[in-house]
Amino acid sequence: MKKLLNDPADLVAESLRGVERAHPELRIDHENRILYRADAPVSGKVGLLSGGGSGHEPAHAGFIGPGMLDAVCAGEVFTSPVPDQMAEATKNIDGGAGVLHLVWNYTGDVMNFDMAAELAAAETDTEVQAVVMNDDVAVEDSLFTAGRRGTGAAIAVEKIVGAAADQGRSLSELADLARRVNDSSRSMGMALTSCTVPAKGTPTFDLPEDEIEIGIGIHGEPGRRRVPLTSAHEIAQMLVDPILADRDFTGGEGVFVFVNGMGATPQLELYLMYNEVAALLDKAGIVPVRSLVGPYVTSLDMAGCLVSITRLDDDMLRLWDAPVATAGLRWGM
Amino acid sequence: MKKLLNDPADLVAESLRGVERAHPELRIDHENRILYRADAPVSGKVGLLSGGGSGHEPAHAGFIGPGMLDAVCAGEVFTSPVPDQMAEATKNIDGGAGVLHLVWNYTGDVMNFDMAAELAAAETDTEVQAVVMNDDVAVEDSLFTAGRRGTGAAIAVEKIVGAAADQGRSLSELADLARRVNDSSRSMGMALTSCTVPAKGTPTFDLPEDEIEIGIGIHGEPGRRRVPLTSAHEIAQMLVDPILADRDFTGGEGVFVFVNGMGATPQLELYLMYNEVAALLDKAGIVPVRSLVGPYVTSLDMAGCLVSITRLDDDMLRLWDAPVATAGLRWGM
Amino acid sequence: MAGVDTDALQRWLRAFAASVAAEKDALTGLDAAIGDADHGANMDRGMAAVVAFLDATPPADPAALFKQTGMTLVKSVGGASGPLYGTLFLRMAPATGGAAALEPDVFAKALRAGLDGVVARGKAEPGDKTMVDALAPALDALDAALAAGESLAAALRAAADAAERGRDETTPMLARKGRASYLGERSIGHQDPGATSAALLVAAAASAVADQEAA
Amino acid sequence: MAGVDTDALQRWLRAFAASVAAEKDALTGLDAAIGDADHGANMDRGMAAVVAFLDATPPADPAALFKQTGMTLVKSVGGASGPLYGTLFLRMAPATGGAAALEPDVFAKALRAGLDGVVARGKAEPGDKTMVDALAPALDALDAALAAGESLAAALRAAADAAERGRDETTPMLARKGRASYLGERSIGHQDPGATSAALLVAAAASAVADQEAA
Ligand SMILES: Nc1ncnc2c1ncn2[C@@H]1O[C@H](COP(=O)(O)OP(=O)(O)O)[C@@H](O)[C@H]1O
Ligand SMILES: Nc1ncnc2c1ncn2[C@@H]1O[C@H](COP(=O)(O)OP(=O)(O)O)[C@@H](O)[C@H]1O
Ligand SMILES: [Mg+2]
Ligand SMILES: [Mg+2]
Ligand SMILES: [Mg+2]
Ligand SMILES: [Mg+2]
Repeated sequence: MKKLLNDPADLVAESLRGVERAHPELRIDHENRILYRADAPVSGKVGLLSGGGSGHEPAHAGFIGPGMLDAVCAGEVFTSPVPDQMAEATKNIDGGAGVLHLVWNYTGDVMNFDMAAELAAAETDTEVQAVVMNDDVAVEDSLFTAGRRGTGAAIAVEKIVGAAADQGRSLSELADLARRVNDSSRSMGMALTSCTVPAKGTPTFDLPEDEIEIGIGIHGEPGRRRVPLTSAHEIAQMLVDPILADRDFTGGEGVFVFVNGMGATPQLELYLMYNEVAALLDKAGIVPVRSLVGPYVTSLDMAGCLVSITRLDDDMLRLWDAPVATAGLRWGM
Repeated sequence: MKKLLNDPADLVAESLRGVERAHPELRIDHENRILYRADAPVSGKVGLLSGGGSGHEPAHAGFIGPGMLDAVCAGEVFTSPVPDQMAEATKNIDGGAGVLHLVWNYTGDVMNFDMAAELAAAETDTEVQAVVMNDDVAVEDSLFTAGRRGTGAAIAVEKIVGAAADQGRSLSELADLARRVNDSSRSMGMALTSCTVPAKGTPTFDLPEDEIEIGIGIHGEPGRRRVPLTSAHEIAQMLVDPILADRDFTGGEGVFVFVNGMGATPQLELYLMYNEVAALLDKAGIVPVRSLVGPYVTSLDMAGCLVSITRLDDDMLRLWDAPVATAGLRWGM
Repeated sequence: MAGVDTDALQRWLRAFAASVAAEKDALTGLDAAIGDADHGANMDRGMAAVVAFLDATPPADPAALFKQTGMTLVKSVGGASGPLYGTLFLRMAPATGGAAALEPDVFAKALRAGLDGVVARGKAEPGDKTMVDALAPALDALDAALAAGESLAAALRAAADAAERGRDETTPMLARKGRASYLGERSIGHQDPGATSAALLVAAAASAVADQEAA
Repeated sequence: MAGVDTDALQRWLRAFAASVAAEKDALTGLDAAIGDADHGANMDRGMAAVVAFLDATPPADPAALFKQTGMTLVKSVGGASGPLYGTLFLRMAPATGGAAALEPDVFAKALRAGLDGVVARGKAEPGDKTMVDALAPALDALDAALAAGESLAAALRAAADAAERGRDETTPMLARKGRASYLGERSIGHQDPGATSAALLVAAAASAVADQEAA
């Protein structure tokens, strides 16, 4: 394992120290591993909380700030944070209008956020609602499983709902909006290589030089199937086809297209993938109006990409364009 | 070689198509491989041109836009673009106040930009000045070599000079400022792994699991020396010590600290490195006031990092904070 | 015997912590095949925290021990296993009725309450390829052996055997819960990590109670 | 013989293009060791472009051929080798004096003008571990052989041998110019890629002129 670290057991803690030094606009509770925007709670605004395992940077801490999240809880690498963290964060970002939990759909995350909501309800009178994000079409038989994973859609959900929260919308309006953005989003990912979890020290799975995994998640898990390494053109089809088969993306104000790097794939390749993806959307009569190309939801040092598409209505489009100031996404301020 | 591409020979061209689709705020001359901000030339403003080989994304195209560059020329992977591209771009970004070439110090880039300036002088009456950026302290005997490489300093130079150009400063004022920012910057990089140039298809160099390269550049070349893999703590020292030995960074308004990912190193590790680097600066009485942590000047799929430090005076600090709107750096607009 | 007292329960948890530490890499390896390669690290972090609180503030009675163990696991593990193992112990606490030493049937009922908590929290059914596939047959075997008049030690031994069989039977299963379910058919042929740690938990109970009886 | 005519020069360039294509991976491999692994791709891209223009618009005379070759290399290669090889040919053009066929001494002078251009552009001195270390001894050998009354074919053969020796002598050198100089001591022990392609250039000239004389 070749990584920039000291003791793997200290990786998350030391990385959070670096985040703190680099981002004075954040406040970090190291003991509880909670990152807040420095001015939280924002009075009168619904507090937005997300979080999850570490190893997905810039998700989740990179999306804290005006126009996006109020706080995130950081877990160990690929391990959901715990209810105490979430309950504590919930208490501290309640500006009087309640708190919305934006939960990535993984068994651990969902259960821990559930317990956090129970704790918060028992300990405070903060009103809490939760929306689970589950956009990954790779999980086909979602009714008989843990359900679709939350992957790329979180960027659209967190950005759009963040902007709406800034406008002063109510907790239930925001929960509703979050559900609608999530419902409008579908994603599918692939891996060229496995990643290496530092505590394990070797790659999670072996993938020969001439094979790739299709239908992966963001935790280094193997995908739905293994296929021979092929061209970007064909890979784009393997990702876009199941997305388009699962939902109608025509109409509205067009779509937000997100080509996400898994961590070790260069931007040069991601833009080439974007070209392939956008060409397929063109052919299907779907109109990309906003895009994001880069490593935003990563899986440590995995090479590969994830394509995520969100159909935008005019409200969502306006909210996407609204100012945001986070380490990972920033414009308008 | 596992990469997202079709024919390696088409990688750069297809990636530029993706950039075009994703960034309507840019205008791309595919034949000449020149990327312009869509509203170039900006009348009355000095035009800023940079560029270099591909494979460093988001450098260089990610730094085009208001508050930064007006155009960049893209070469093949790790190969300087050619004078015709640069001369053509120079002509098209001259808003009447001349054009500044910001040249990364590599033999090829310098010679090609020189020839471009000769061409531009012969063909137009555009006033052209060039500043060569050479911040890499790994090259010790710079007087008897091709000189220090241009690496991380370019971000500070291009951002700061870009903001000054927006203020309407003159060509020679900007050239002078560029030289001062470059003189105030020092960098040092390291590699955990080699990268793979697509046209070659295999790693540029072999690096055993237990060794790293110290003093690398941004073209996948081996470094000054090979040492055993060690902790982030010790690696930070190997990068920061030669930087601090080469220049005084105390005083002024403090420093801009840039921990750059080489392409395949996760943000989680880069923030941990930032923590180590900032701790060393603290100890040396140097005050980080601005920072950047992430993959900004990459070397394809190389794992590793580059530390770059710029001492800021009050003019530079104000210009760094000024609004910028590019794909790679954005704030205030 | 005088029932399972706090000391025996401590020995149980310490034995479980020791076997998790010993099997940490193996558990993570199983999780790498069909999950995200952290189950060993997760359980080890949690059980190390449990041992730490046992050392620092030995609990007064079984209920306190279960509650504190559950809270510690919930607080320190995260992921899927944290809330599930945490809930298991949290639900055992009230089932002790405040006794200082648990009679075999009380211990068995407490475990059953714990399992019910796991099922309520995780919604897994037998056959879904989870820790439930080790725990459920173990508790069935425990109840059956006690009903047949066996000693608690013998009954726990039967439970441990059943847990190991249940664990082994997860291998051919198609996962329908947790991360492994994302793999669909590809989850078949791999032993479930959570069922594996659960079998260690039951084995640790058997050995702790056997020690108590021998003492 | 009647001097080196445009046809012979075309054969030279085509022969060089062919050997660059054949040695592309080897040149890139040498550049991987002490550079950035692109010299083969660079030279191949450039010489393919030269062959393309030769096919499309055969130049009228040696000066046009040199100028067009130089411009094509400058336009299509990039990196360090593009401006350097480009300048080499661009500087040869005026040195032909507009002749339709170059007498041996004129050809030699043109090459010398080209080398001077390379040195003016790149500031490399002999011993810096660059293409100059193949080109300079080659042109010295060419001049000496012509001065000794040898035929152009024989003189170019001597030049090609000298270029190969010069190329080989780059191996123990410490690089002081170009990308390899960044490596410091570590550049020692590797053959310079540019000197290697330059030796191919001179060898191609020798074979093209030998063909012309044989014809
Ligand atoms: N819904 C569930 N009900 C019961 N057990 C579950 C459930 N989901 C997962 N598990 C158990 O948790 C184990 C994985 O735990 P762990 O790897 O620590 O958490 P995570 O899956 O969050 O990484 C699985 O092997 C399985 O036995
Ligand atoms: N200043 C120079 N003068 C002469 N030749 C040089 C100089 N710098 C580099 N070269 C030659 O160029 C070769 C490298 O060419 P190439 O790999 O195509 O360009 P780059 O170094 O830009 O990648 C070197 O092997 C060397 O022979
Ligand atoms: Mg996990
Ligand atoms: Mg090059
Ligand atoms: Mg796991
Ligand atoms: Mg090269």
